[in-house]
Amino acid sequence: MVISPVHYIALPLLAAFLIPLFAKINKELVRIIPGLVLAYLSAVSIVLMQKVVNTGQPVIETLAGWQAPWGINLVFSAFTGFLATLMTFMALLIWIYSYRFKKIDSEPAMKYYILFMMLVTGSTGIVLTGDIFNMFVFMEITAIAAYSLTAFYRDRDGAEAGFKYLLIGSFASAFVLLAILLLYTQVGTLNMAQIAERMHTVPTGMKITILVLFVTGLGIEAEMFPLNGWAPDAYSQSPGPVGATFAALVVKAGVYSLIRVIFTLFDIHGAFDFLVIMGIITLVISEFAAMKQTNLKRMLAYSSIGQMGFVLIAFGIGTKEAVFGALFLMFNHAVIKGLLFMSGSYLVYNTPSKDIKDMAGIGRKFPFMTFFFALGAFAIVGLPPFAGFWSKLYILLAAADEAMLGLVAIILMVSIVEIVYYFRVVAKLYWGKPTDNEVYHKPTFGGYISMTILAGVILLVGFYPDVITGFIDRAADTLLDKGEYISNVLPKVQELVNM
Amino acid sequence: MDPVLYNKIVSIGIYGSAIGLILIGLYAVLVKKHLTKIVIGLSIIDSGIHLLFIAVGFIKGGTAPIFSPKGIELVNQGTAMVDPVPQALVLTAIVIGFGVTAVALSLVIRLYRHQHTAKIDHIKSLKW
Amino acid sequence: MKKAIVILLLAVVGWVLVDTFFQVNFGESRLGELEQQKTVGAFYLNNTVEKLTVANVVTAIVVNYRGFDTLGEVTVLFLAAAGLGSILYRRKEEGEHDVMVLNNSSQLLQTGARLIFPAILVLGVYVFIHGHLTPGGGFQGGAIIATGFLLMFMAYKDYHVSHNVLTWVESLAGVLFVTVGIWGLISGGSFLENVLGTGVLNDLVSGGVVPIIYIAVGFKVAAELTGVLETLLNFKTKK
Amino acid sequence: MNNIVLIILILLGGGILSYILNKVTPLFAGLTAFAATAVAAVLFFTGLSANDSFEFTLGGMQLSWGINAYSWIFGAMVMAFAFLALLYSMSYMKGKDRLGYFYLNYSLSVMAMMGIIFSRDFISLFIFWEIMTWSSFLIVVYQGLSEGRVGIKYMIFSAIGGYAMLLSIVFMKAEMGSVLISDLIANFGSFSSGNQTMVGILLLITFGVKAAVMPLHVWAPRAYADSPMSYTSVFSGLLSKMGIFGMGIMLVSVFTQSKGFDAVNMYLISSVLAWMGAITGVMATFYAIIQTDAKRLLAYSSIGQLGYIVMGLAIGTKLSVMAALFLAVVHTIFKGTLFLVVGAVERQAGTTDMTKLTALIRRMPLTFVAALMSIIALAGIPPLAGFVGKWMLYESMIVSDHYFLVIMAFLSSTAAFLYSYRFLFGIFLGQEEPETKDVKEAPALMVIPMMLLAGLLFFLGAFPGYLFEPIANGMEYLGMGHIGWNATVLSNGWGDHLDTLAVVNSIVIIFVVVFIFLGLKNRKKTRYVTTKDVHTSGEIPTENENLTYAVDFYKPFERAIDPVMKRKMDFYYNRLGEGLESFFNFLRRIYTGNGQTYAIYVIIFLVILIIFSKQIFI
Amino acid sequence: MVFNAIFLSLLAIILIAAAIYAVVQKDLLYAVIATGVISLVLSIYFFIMQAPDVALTEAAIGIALTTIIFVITIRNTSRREDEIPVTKEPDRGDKN
Repeated sequence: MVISPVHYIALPLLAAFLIPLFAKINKELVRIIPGLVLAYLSAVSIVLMQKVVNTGQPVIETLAGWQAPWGINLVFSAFTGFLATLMTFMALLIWIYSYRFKKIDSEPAMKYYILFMMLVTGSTGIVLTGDIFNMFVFMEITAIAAYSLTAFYRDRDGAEAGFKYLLIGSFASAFVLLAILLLYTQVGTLNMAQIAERMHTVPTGMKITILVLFVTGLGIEAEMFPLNGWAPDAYSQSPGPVGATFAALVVKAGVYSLIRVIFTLFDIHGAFDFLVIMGIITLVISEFAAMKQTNLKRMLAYSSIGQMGFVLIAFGIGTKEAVFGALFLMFNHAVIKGLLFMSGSYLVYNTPSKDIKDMAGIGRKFPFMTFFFALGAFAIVGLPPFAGFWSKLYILLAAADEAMLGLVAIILMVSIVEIVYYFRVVAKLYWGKPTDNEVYHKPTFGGYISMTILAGVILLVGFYPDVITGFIDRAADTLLDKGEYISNVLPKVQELVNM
Repeated sequence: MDPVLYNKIVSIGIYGSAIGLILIGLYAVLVKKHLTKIVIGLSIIDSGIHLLFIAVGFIKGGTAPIFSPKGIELVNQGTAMVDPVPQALVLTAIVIGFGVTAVALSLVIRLYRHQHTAKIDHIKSLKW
Repeated sequence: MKKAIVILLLAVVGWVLVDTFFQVNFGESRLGELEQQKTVGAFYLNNTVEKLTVANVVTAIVVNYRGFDTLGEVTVLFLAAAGLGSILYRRKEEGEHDVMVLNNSSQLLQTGARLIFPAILVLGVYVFIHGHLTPGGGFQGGAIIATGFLLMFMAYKDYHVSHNVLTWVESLAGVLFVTVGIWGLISGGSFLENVLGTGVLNDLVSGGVVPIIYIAVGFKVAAELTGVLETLLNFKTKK
Repeated sequence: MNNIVLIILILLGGGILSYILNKVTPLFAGLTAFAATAVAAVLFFTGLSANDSFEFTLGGMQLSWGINAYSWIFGAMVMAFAFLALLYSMSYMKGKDRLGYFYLNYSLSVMAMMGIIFSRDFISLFIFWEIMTWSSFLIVVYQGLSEGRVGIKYMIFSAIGGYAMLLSIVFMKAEMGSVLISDLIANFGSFSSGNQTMVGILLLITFGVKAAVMPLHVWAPRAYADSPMSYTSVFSGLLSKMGIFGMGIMLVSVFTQSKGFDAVNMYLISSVLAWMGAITGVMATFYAIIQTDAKRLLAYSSIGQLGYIVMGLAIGTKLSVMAALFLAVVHTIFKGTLFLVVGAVERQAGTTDMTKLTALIRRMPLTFVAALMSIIALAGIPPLAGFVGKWMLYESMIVSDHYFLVIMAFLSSTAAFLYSYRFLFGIFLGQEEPETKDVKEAPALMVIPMMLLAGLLFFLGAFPGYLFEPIANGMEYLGMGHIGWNATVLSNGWGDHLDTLAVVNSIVIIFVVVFIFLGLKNRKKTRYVTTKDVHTSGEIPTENENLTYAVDFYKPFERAIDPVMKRKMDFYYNRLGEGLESFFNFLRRIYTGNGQTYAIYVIIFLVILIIFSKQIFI
Repeated sequence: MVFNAIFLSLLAIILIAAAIYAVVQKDLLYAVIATGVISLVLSIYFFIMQAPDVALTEAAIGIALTTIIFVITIRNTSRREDEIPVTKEPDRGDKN
């Protein structure tokens, strides 16, 4: 069976459909199968990445045997492939972590693993697909899985968070649907490459309206400032692994879709400055809001929103270096925030009131989790020699090359706020007066494994960033080279004729 | 009755009602307090968008894109066929909308069971 | 106050929507010259008959050209069912068992339902078997079947569809769909490729894998919708 | 393998290894860290030749490390003192928990300091700077968050400093496309005037935070006092010197030496800095006087001393810079020693509160000798090294006619006598209390480093030339040209000489004579009385009231300077912080829990985009 | 043609009326019925506009299924929109 990007979608779906049947054979299979699938997909992504790196050409999979504009196609280029690989590996780690995360009944467990796998599949699909409506479908898959997972626990306000998420998410899908419709009326096609090719024929007013609709809809997924009211609730109320998944996969997919639309589909340059502005607002407000949080996971959520704003800023600057920094930051954020959520949710899990001040001195009883959390905190505020430092440095230098020194100053000021609240928590965890809360929930073995791996990655990238820069560099080139994307995806002219 | 006016009426009728649906739905979502009402609003918005899809795909005097014997004969007479793509998309969209609505309603039920209220502005235990 | 603001905002939104959509003239063809195939719609209208021999172009698009969307869409329904299950899941206390929300209905309705139910099932099956020839297809047929079950639910207080059956149908249909796709991937080289011989136009057995997939979709949709209904109906709030 | 890299790696590995070995037995942790530092020190003093360097690229950045005459001074300081302090802390930290953690951060900060000294470009300088910051932060909070938010305050200020450096790095990257220090020195003149001021001020802020110059000093006293003494000696002795190190490069090489740097800016910046240093000196000395806790006293005093040094650097004449560097080295020695002494006292007597301690001179005489030596050096009394430094500093200031500065310096150094005396008296002299009867002398491992350092002070007082040599080389590297010096003779601006050896000899002779005389005079047994041993009109004071002289030691003085002391810098910073936090708290109410409001936000966003779409997107 | 015009405008009017009714009606059950009416009119529209597949789908899903799940929800929650909520401690259900 030939290795192709379609495995990312087909196999998880097959597994998801089969899981209920396996559940009748043996309950344990329900937990195991998603892991196997994800492991296989990680292998697939390694193979495909190798192919892409060696040939320098994207792996393009046409579906149902129809060439690009007529049928749907999956594009595994250096850029999308990088993100897909990142997502798959993070998903695998999160699965290892969440394997037997809590003792729950078998039926919800089955639902949990199905939904989790679909969440991963949807995010990967958003990244891989080359067809705008197909992207919408995957967005919906991700969204529905996310709503259900947010409301997964009975003993929290999950339902509330889920409903808010659903409310805003439906707006997102409505706007995106409208935008797709208008786009179709203008260019008569749904393939992103062809849309990009024909975009210049669209009258400007119409173009801008479509862009506005897209930005509003996808900005919700990308947690842009006034649109992200759902995010903190969803992050804080969902199960720990799901929070990690949101931070590591779902948001990345949202940002990807926004970036893809603005970079590839449209040729409006004002959009970039707009991205910078929105990014700054998002960064500043969410970091400030994170300052006074009392709920740990909520604080992490705000910080994660802030990081997304940072990513948007970097993409908005738009130069090669900036995009490079942005992708690097996306990678770092996926890894680091994953680690933070993994360890943090155990800290929360062991604190009857999910309050930070009740976690004081938990470090003595719970050394490993606290250490991982501290490591993540150090890394995400960008202290050398940890991973977060490099991305921040690159973005700042890129901004400096564009002579945006005020922007640099703002970012640094916000970083000080970030340092303050993260270190407040870390100091409290380690040296606060210990409260008499006992540690009942030891992490699972899998939890230790995945967190150790993530910590290792953070340290490795921090000490020797060159292990990852090569891929990111290629990815940045691929994203910026629009013509190449079009010529790669669309068939040559004569093929079009004799088809 | 002259075709121009007819077109105007028809287009205003279709587009107008579709956009009207969207706006009314938005109003319901933004103003109404009851969760069920809000979900109703969402589904109304969806209906409006679906109507827009079909309306955009429609071609005056066209026939359904089906090559049944009758369809083939019509085509040979030179009748155009309406654009099939929006119809296909709407099929997908409708089903997806149903799924979202179902999830939303189940969330409403759960909220009611936990919070004992279905008013959205009483459900504010997560804030700031 | 709030209402006024909202209405103001909506006025702007509505204005821009109207302004935009009246640039999109109603009722005129945007397909361009069919022969040049500038738009995908034109291409589909041109090539469906000889390339797929599927009479219903919409079916052809839904199942074959954009079959991937359909796969995703089926998944969405599947997820909705699963999500409902997990959201409304409740550990049963001792001696508690599911009670229908609806009350037993009148004798008339019951007999009527018993008479109509098979007819509805047949209709649904017909609809999705002829999906590639006539209007209708998997979703419509599945939905119709689901309405049939809905009728029975409403008629009989203690009518139950066994979860096992639903699960089996659902899973097998889904697996069938994906397997057909993978079969295409293996023997045809691309996922969901139409690897079967396409018969004669407007023949029941025509269009290669299209009918197979649509039948699978039909069963799956039917099972999922019924499952959703059952989950919701069997749920009872502690009053 | 290059020795520079080797030193860094050894220190890093030693730290990590000691963290791991601590799981086996705490003893190994100390030994490992000690061994690593020892090896690194040996490598540094033997294996390094001037200007050998190490270039490499990391993450697309051209990094280069190296050593030169100037940084050699500081490197030598760091290695030697860290070695001794580690020797000391091996017995000082005995029995404390989480030793692995302590030694890991200890070695990390030493490594970071060596890295700062080695780095020739600002990127690696920044990296090591931040490592130094957080490793020291981790040690500051090591003894618990009990007293206020010391660690956080330290972290905030260090972060401000660090990001100031990052910002300036970004500036210079944009300005000249390179981040090498040498390039900065070469091209600084060609910057636009605004950027010159910007980069200069930003970097001075960075280094000023570590050197605890006045408005940026508020973190220092508590941070010094709260971390374990064996580290505080490093903290105040070495980490603060990193600020001095950077300031030396900035003020001397960059400002005075770079061509075309507009003189107004330079004069402005450096004179402002000099004044800030002077004010720091005076104020910190005053604060030091009114402390009752020995740690705090020393903390403030070291802030004051750093003020001198900054002042000397800022004045920027040959002599003043020389004096500043000399003082820097000497300060490291005596202040380190003093902190070690306090540590020993704390460990033996259980407290550092000078109102409780009395008459430890007979309990821990060796410690007393070390304390005496370094106090004399601190007060700048001949024959010890401090004297030479102060002499040079005053002279340089007088020569370059900064008379006001001279006045302030005199003021603060006279005031310094007060707290020096209070320190000595409060801890070691006075009548004995029963509580301190059973105090033992500190263990050998703690005494040896103190004695060594004290001896070093005496030696440098006698032969300052051995310190002039490297300093002169360093200043030559900085571009100050050649400076004449001699092993024992200090040549000054007016052409006449100060022969330190003569001074030393005479004073030693006098001392010996007086000592013998006293010894002969009171041969008969003296009777020591405790403070309780007084009879005021027949009634005997109860046990619980404290009659030690150290209570309200400088009451009148405190009353005198009270108005100056009333407003602390701290106060304003706290106000600022509270204001900001309440603002943030207000800001986050945008997220009302109401889902509908969020939906309305979405629509508002959409409408705004629609209305201003032309302005935004075109 | 005139008939068509009238018929279409009539449908449009019904549609909007039903929508408005669905929004303003305080009794949710009627509101839900109104949404069913909307779906009905929609499917007629679709049929007129030569989209039989969509019409079928809308008829089956929109009219029957959506309406019924709304009804079930209302049965499980509160029927009237303007009822005073019972102010009880929100009980977090059973863990799993």
